[in-house]
Amino acid sequence: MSKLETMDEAAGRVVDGSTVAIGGLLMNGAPMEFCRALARRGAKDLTVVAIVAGPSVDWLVAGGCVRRAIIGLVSMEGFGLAPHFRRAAERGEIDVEEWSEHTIICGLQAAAARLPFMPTKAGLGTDMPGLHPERTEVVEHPRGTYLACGPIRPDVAVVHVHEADVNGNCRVLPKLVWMDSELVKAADTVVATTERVVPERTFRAAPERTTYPGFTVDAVVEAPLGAYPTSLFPWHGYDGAFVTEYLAACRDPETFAPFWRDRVMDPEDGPALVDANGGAATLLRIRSAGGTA
Amino acid sequence: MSKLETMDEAAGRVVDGSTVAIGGLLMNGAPMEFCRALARRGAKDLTVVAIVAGPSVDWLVAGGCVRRAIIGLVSMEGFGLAPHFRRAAERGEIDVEEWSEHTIICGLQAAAARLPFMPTKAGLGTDMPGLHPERTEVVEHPRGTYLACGPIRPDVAVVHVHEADVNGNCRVLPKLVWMDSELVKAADTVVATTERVVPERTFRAAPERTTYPGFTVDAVVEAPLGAYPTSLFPWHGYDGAFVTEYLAACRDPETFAPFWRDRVMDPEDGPALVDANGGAATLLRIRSAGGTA
Amino acid sequence: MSGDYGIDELMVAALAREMPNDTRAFNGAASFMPVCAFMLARETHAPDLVWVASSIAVDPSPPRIPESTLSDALWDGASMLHSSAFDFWWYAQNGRLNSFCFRGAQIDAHGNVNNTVIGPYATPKVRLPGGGGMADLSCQVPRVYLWSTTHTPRVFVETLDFRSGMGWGDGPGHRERLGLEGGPRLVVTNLCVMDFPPETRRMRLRSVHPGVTVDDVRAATGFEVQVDGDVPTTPEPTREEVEIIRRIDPTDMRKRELAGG
Amino acid sequence: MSGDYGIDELMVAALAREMPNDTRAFNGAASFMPVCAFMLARETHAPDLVWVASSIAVDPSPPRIPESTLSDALWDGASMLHSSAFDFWWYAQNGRLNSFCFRGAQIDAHGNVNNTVIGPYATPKVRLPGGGGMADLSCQVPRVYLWSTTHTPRVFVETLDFRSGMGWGDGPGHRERLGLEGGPRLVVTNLCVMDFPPETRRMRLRSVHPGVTVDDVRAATGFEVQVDGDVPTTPEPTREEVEIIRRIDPTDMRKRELAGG
Repeated sequence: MSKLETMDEAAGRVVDGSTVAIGGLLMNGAPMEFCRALARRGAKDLTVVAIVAGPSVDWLVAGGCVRRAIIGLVSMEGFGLAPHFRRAAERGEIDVEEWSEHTIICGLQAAAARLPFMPTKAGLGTDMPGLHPERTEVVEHPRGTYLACGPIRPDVAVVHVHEADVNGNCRVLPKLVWMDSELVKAADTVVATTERVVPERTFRAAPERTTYPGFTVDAVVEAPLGAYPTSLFPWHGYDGAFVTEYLAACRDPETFAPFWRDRVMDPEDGPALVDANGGAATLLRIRSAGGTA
Repeated sequence: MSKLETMDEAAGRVVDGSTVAIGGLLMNGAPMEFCRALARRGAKDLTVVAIVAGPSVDWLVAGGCVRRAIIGLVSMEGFGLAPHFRRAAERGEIDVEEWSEHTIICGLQAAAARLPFMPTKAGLGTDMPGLHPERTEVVEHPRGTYLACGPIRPDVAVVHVHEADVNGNCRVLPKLVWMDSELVKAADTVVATTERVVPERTFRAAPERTTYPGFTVDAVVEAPLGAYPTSLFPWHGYDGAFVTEYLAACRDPETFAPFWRDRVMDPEDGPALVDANGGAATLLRIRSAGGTA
Repeated sequence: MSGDYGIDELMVAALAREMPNDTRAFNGAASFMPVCAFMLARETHAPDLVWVASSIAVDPSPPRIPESTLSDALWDGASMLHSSAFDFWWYAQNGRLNSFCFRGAQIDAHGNVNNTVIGPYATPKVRLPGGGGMADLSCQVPRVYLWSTTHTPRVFVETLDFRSGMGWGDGPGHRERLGLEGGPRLVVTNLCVMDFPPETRRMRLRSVHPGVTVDDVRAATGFEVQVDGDVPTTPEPTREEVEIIRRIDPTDMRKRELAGG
Repeated sequence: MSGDYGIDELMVAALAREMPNDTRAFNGAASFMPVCAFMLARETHAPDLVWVASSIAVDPSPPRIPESTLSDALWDGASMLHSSAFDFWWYAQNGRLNSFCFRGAQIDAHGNVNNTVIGPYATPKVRLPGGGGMADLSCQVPRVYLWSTTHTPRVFVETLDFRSGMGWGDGPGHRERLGLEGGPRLVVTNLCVMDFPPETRRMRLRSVHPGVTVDDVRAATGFEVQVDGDVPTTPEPTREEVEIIRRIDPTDMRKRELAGG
């Protein structure tokens, strides 16, 4: 009855053409190993749901996995725009369905609660609702105007956590989930990649620190350094030096191809990826909080 | 700038005729000292919002404070019906506006988010929405039927916590708030009664354990044993023996008057109330979890 | 075994046997029999059953059932403590939790429940506690189990004074029209076990407890109970089941729910 | 003082001075100047100002501003860490938090902001990051402060390519009709400070920075800036203000926001 799976097995749960929600926020806490596994498998025609994303969505687009992106924001934070996401959008290679942070959350909650919509005042007066009027409708009510956000129901959601057990119990430190818990609520299948697998008794010893109960998680994948190059506070910051090099390499297909192969795709797991990007010195550089690159 | 107030000052924030939300759940975690303070001041014509209540609402009714009760449920759990609440409802002395747990939460959230309503599937098909059709409307939507729960916006909410500081930061152990956090979101004024006032540094030393941030709390009242005779897990259980005696006393006005005076109203604070109901032996009896009376 | 068990144990065992291994259940206040049934099922045929005690504590192993099913003494050994009921509520809506048990002062043939008033709402003869969470979860949770220790015509009525909780509503199709998944599966009383066949969604006698006749049930029920052919006898609890129940609940909290108990 | 400060310090000081003592603010990504301003205001005229770093950490005292305004290095000494942004969002909606700062690739005269696309949405010349939380909070938070380090006609435009964030909308009354409280209060740029008078809700020049003329602002703005009478000069930051800013942000993160900086 163990929920442990290999990364490839878990990535195989994402069927071509389906909707996958990716956790994390900008340069922080994203399930990057899972994104690499999807790209490595050649996943295709995915609709990606990402509330506020960065390298995760950029890698999935670079890997040719994405047909449509339901997003609030995608960027490399202070480092610049997300180059593959940007280029694919500008060339019309992907459809970008822009919502916003709170409206995506409302859509996920509508799905979780099996409701036709969740209301919010977010987005009123902006051009965003007009991008998908069938799913986000401005409604005048005698007690006030609201935006009705229709359901966003991912087939699979993937989040990265600090600790998990074979039953699917997950712990995020210090319970900082950014907005991942909204994905966990809404998706039909939930995959947690975890820095380490711990015994069940770890959870029973401090049950108030459990973040996701086992019955909400369908698969657990051990993936140490699985958020790299994004951060996993409080254990490590993001790798700003890597991001700078990545952005430089993205300027030219000739420099990008070897970078993508050697520095992103080929390394077989998180430790190998870090080794391909500086090894122990990199870990040392990012280990202090804040990823002071 | 300290938010510390005396119990009487804080109770004075509840104006006659206003709406006050009372925390806790059945026999657990209710701000009983605050309820006594309201009754002692002779508060009048209150609309009480209580999601799932017991002795708290019964004492407010017994004290003549209540005109209207917006409730999901009021009872003494396994001990029986809440006698004053029941009698006042049957005699038409109070209006009982019955909602349910989740629909009250939806109403509170609508108020917190300044929305005309929050939708839910709860209550569909029952007689409850028909009790207040102006506030809970069944709506057919192309994607499904929902109950629109209009805003419930308390003037004051009162919750009891384990620890608070002068800035209003509050900690509930082990972050078990039952449904109190919904009251805190929705009310214009929030009063926290607390077992003990602790230094600000207590919160800064373990910030992930803070339950309500200071900027959400307007007044803090030190009230040790402030939930008695309801429980305050994990520090003490409820006092079942007291409840049994209370229910027996309520059967007859002649026995009730002295009980209400000596065993409920006259003791000036929580410790005095416990002393009037068995003192140290009572504390010993209820100190183990579960209130094994 | 014969005779060496109480009606409480028979009811708990009957309820537990209906909980499949994929049951993910939670309990509210004053729910001793359901809590006994969850723990019994978990120890016997349903090892993967998930039970969230008090809607707070996931998968606990309390040494014994305390005097309240909301007590923290029920939470020993849990793998998670939820901080708020609202957080947990998402799992009741999205199907991750799928089972809930409740009872009421009145129950009608479609499994709708009244726990609000006896008499007219505005001028009640008896003001009951109110619908509470049952009013919500009867709509939101697909697998509902009803239990009653007082199978009498005053409880099992033709017409409710108030519909606090939604069963099969007005009959077949009503829940579907409202978009409500599932519905009541079973009623376990002190006399019998009943279910709700799809064609009528009215209570049908599935078994009578040892020593109870079909006519006893009819006489104790305020509406026409559907009876299809021969009605079997509810299996007695096994010795193992009785032993487990008594170990789980050595102070007989479950018996508090029996009339006059 | 004169000359011994940078435009970054002038902007931070101008922003900070507009934050009253009842400010309860929070910051998102890439918000170095607002974070400097919150910390400066808290150390000077607004000791009770509440600042929630990264929308996660309440009232922290970081030793210095790190390289990201979402970094946990910003959370040192906080009195609370929120577990999720959604929990915190209630406080942005109920008025307990009341202030937020943002900028954008394009800003129009009513303080509406575009951070989504340059060019048509379906076939953009530049696909920008997207509205993110600004799209929400511009509607939900009553006190909005805009800042821009690139006051040029390409940023301050007559017509947005896309309205990602709501300012005063189409002008007076628009937010009120939608039930949105407050609105943008102020714009602090590298050239000037502007506000939005109630009669027009269009940008009005409130002060020009030392060395900048009204005509400079007009030339740098793609729409007609309202000018009422004599326009004063933005006060320079005091020596104390500059010292505090440099102590708070010794590695000059705030200067990353300057064009070419």
